[in-house]
Amino acid sequence: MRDVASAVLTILVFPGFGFLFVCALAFHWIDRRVTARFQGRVGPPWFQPFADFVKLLAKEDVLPVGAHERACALLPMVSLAAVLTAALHIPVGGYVVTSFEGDLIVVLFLLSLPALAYFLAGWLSASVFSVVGGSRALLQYFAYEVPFLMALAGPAILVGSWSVSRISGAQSGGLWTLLVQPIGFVLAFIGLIGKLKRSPFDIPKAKSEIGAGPLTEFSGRKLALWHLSLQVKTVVGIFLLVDVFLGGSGGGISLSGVTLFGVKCLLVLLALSVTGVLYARLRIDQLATMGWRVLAPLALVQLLVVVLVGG
Amino acid sequence: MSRRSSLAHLLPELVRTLFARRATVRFPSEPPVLAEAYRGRGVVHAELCVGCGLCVRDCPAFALELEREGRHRFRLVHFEDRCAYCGQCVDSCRQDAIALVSEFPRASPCRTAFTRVLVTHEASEE
Amino acid sequence: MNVELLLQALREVLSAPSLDAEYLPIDETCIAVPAECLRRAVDVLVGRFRVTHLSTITAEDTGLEIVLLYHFWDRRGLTLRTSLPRDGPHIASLARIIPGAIFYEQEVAEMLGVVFDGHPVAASLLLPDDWEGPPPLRRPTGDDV
Amino acid sequence: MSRITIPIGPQHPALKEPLSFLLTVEGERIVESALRIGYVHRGLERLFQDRSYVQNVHIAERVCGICSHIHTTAYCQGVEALLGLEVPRRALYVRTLLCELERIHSHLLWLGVLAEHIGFTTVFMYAWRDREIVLDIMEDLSGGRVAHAVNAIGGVRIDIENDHIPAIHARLDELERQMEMFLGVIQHERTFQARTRGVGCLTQEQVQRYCVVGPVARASGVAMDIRRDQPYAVYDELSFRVITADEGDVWARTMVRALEIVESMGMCRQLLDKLPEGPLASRAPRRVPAGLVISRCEAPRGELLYVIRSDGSDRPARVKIRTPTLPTLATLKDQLRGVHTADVPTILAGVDLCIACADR
Amino acid sequence: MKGAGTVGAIIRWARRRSPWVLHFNSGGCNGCDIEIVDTLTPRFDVERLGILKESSPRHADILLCTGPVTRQSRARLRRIYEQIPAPKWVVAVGGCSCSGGIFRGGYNVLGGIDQVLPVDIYIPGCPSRPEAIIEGILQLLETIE
Ligand code: SF4
Ligand code: SF4
Ligand code: SF4
Ligand code: SF4
Ligand code: SF4
Ligand code: SF4
Ligand code: SF4
Ligand code: SF4
Repeated sequence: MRDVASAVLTILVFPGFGFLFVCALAFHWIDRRVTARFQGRVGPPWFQPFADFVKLLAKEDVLPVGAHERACALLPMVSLAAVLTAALHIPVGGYVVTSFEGDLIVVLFLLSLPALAYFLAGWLSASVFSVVGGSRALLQYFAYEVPFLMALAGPAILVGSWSVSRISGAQSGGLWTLLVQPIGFVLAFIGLIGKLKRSPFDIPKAKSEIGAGPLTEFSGRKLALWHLSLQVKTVVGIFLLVDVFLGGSGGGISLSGVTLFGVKCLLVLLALSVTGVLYARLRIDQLATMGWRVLAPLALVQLLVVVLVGG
Repeated sequence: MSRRSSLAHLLPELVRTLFARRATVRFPSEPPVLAEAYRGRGVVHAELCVGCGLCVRDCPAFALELEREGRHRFRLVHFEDRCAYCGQCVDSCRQDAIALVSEFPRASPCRTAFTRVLVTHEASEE
Repeated sequence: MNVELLLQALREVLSAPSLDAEYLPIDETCIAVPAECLRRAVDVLVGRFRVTHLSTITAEDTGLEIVLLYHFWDRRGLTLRTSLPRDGPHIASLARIIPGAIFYEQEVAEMLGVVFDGHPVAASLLLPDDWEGPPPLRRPTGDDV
Repeated sequence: MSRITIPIGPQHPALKEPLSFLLTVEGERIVESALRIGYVHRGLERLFQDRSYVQNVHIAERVCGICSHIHTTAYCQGVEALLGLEVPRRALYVRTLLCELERIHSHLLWLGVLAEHIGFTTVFMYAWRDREIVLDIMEDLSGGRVAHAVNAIGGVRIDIENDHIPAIHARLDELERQMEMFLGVIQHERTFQARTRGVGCLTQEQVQRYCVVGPVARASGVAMDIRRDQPYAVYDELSFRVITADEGDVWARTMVRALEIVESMGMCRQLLDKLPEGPLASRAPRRVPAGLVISRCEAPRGELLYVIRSDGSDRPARVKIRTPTLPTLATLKDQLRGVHTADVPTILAGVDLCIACADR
Repeated sequence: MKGAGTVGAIIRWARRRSPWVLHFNSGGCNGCDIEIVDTLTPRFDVERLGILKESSPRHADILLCTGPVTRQSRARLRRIYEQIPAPKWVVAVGGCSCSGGIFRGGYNVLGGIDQVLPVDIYIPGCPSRPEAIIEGILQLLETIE
């Protein structure tokens, strides 16, 4: 009985959904605030993401004629569910809900589901902007996904395990994967920006070009869920990067470990914000070229080095 | 075109911005900063206004109306929602009776709030 | 741009010896040409004198006729002036010689109802699609009032 | 590949003003575009005819909210020519100063809009932040951030106090530092270049065929500038360079405008230093003698034309406004053919579309 | 969603703190438009008040209108308004969107926004100052049930 209770607790509260929800809103706020500060502005107050979320929940939910209603209702939930499930396998400061050999693959798969849902949302919501946004999302997916996967495969091969927890734990000796595979980290970082559709890779939702991209026609609750799923995805992505490349919590389960983990996460978030602030958005064909001509070969080289030297 | 280091040309400015004096004015918790010359709400010095209507004639937005009742009775009415805050009335008035003060006109949910009687000239000195 | 040379050339080409220039404020010269000669006059301007910049076309309904002013510019202004009857005004389009004239002519066409023969576009430029009534810059005629 | 039609506008984030495009695209390439303007058509030329010369100054100010001052300059200059009125030199200096300040504000605003369109939000924020420096100068001088109400027929309505001049210089110093930063970014930032180089190219020949004016023409190597070629106000007393470039793409237009800001700042300083003493306005009669005048100015976006005909009464018989945007609009069809949809906002921003003025 | 109980209070609180705006210019001169954009940029930065400028009507709560309504833009204005999900509010920014302003009486001008849509708050000025726009929006938020 206690086991069940604690399992429920880990899933729902920490490090499960409740914690993720809070983290998602907090990270989103920090991101907006930091961006604003760099741009010479003040930025939103701390409760902003929460207010936005609640407001959207309480708004009318309409879809244009011709949109596929069931799918449009389902897709944001699929997207959210996928990232939430992915989060269960990623250790947070050492705590992990479930862990098994090969969970990295599952995580990677779950993290790419939202991209698919996003693309479908574009196609099914009966608006030209969302269709264009959707097809861009798909193109972008192909451009970043391969380098991202290869970059994450590096540490896995090095450690000889496809479990996030193990890879994270293997670095407790102090030697972060970052130091061994710096290129891999950079690639994973760039891939993450692409995955999160953040500036400068916010191509599928480029406001000035195609409205709000695939989400143009979504409103109210569905929009709130989309936003939430993207925010959670940001958190999960950052956790993953910290675990795989930055040594996670530094081993063991302790308060200092959790703090360390938190600090690392914030640093990655800061890096994401700064990158977003520094560059102009690329065009989809430029990103595709970059993905295939630069990132993918680099990832391949990194992987070869790992296999030949480390493996 | 020199291709200096390709990374992050904005970085120095980013850092500068971070430590610079903040650019944001925190209106409404701070009062608005308006120039002295700002052309805001219209006011009329009633004792100077003679009801000549020069301001009405030159107003490009028909935002002033002079309602006459008899020779010595008039009301000068200002429609804030039409006014272009151009200051032409101030220039046209030979009595220096009308002015635009440094205070912006307030928003309102009701348009009737914008119709303001600037002068009611009831009796004459004679 | 040498106005004297230009005048001479125009007189020759249009075989109108009486053609003369009128000087307007702010460095502007105005030459009146008959409507049917306008196209040839522009040919001379563009082809021989390389005056290719057409600033715009002004049209005005004076109540008696429709006056068209073609404002060229080459470091100083040169205006070709021509007039059309108020009933069924039409004139050759310059769109072939000066593509930049397309929008100007379109605007004159909808604002005053002047027909430009050979103009490539028929749609309205500024007026709403469902515009009804006479062209907005036409003066009301006696019986319209 | 299938063709789809993308409607852009009249409400669209890439457009701060309404105009609409129908883009026919194959994949992400545009094969055909159709343009519709007229959403902001207010019938201003008719309004001009119905109101007096004095009232019209303020309507001219509201042809466009970005280059409001240049419109009143062109209008007043025309009416003054018809009246044969001598405008005091101090007034002309103040007028010119506002023209140049406005050019700086307009170009910075534009830089921000372009940056926003290529997803470079930070530069957008910085450009608009630093634009406030100019707005502050203008507000202190005239009381208006956007509509300055500086010009009147016969002169100006504001004065520059001598002890105010050092403060303006100080603000210009600040802006100068910021411009160095912007120029650095424009010249060196790779992502910025990737999005603007080779986009929206216009050849010199195209520019001449379409009678394009202003920075767009200058960026394609056509050195046309009314300020130099047919000086009005006091431009003949100032020294400045006419900036040109050869590439004819959006990047060249950015460069031309950025360098023009630098030139304009220099001109502002010269104006402040040389500011003569004297009255600010001559009295203008209400009735204007019959006649025709063509008044040209160099607006931030290029040649601006006011044609005014008077019939001797106190209201004009005809006022024709040709704003610089109209000829540029005509080139869009050419510029958009075959480009990537993602470049559409860049191209629209690149030519600095001004619809309020094109529609009137 | 009536204002009953805690849930109602929370929703009301959220709505007041998260007004996302959509901007539409139905015929103005850009003066007000640039002042609106100005409120987004560092000097005024309305994001600190939770205000975001959205690009899709579906995401917006407040329709910020500038300019008088011209014949050509009337239908578009209506359509955009209809696309905004409830609850929604309309703000008229600037003299010409309040009443037609200086453009009243033009042949293509229908008048202020209230000729087409129910307006919740009018912000006068030509152009309205950024502070006035912010104050107007905050005043509107005060009245949200
Ligand atoms: S009559 Fe009334 S308005 Fe006129 S001066 Fe006297 S008090 Fe003022
Ligand atoms: S400020 Fe201008 S628009 Fe307003 S009342 Fe005076 S003259 Fe009329
Ligand atoms: S305010 Fe001045 S111009 Fe207007 S009616 Fe009074 S005295 Fe005459
Ligand atoms: S008077 Fe009545 S109708 Fe007019 S604005 Fe006010 S509330 Fe609306
Ligand atoms: S009382 Fe009559 S005469 Fe005296 S100021 Fe008033 S209107 Fe003029
Ligand atoms: S393009 Fe025209 S309407 Fe637009 S900002 Fe420029 S001048 Fe104003
Ligand atoms: S070009 Fe545009 S911004 Fe410039 S004065 Fe004309 S309307 Fe205004
Ligand atoms: S209120 Fe004035 S500044 Fe604003 S759009 Fe209308 S005319 Fe332009």
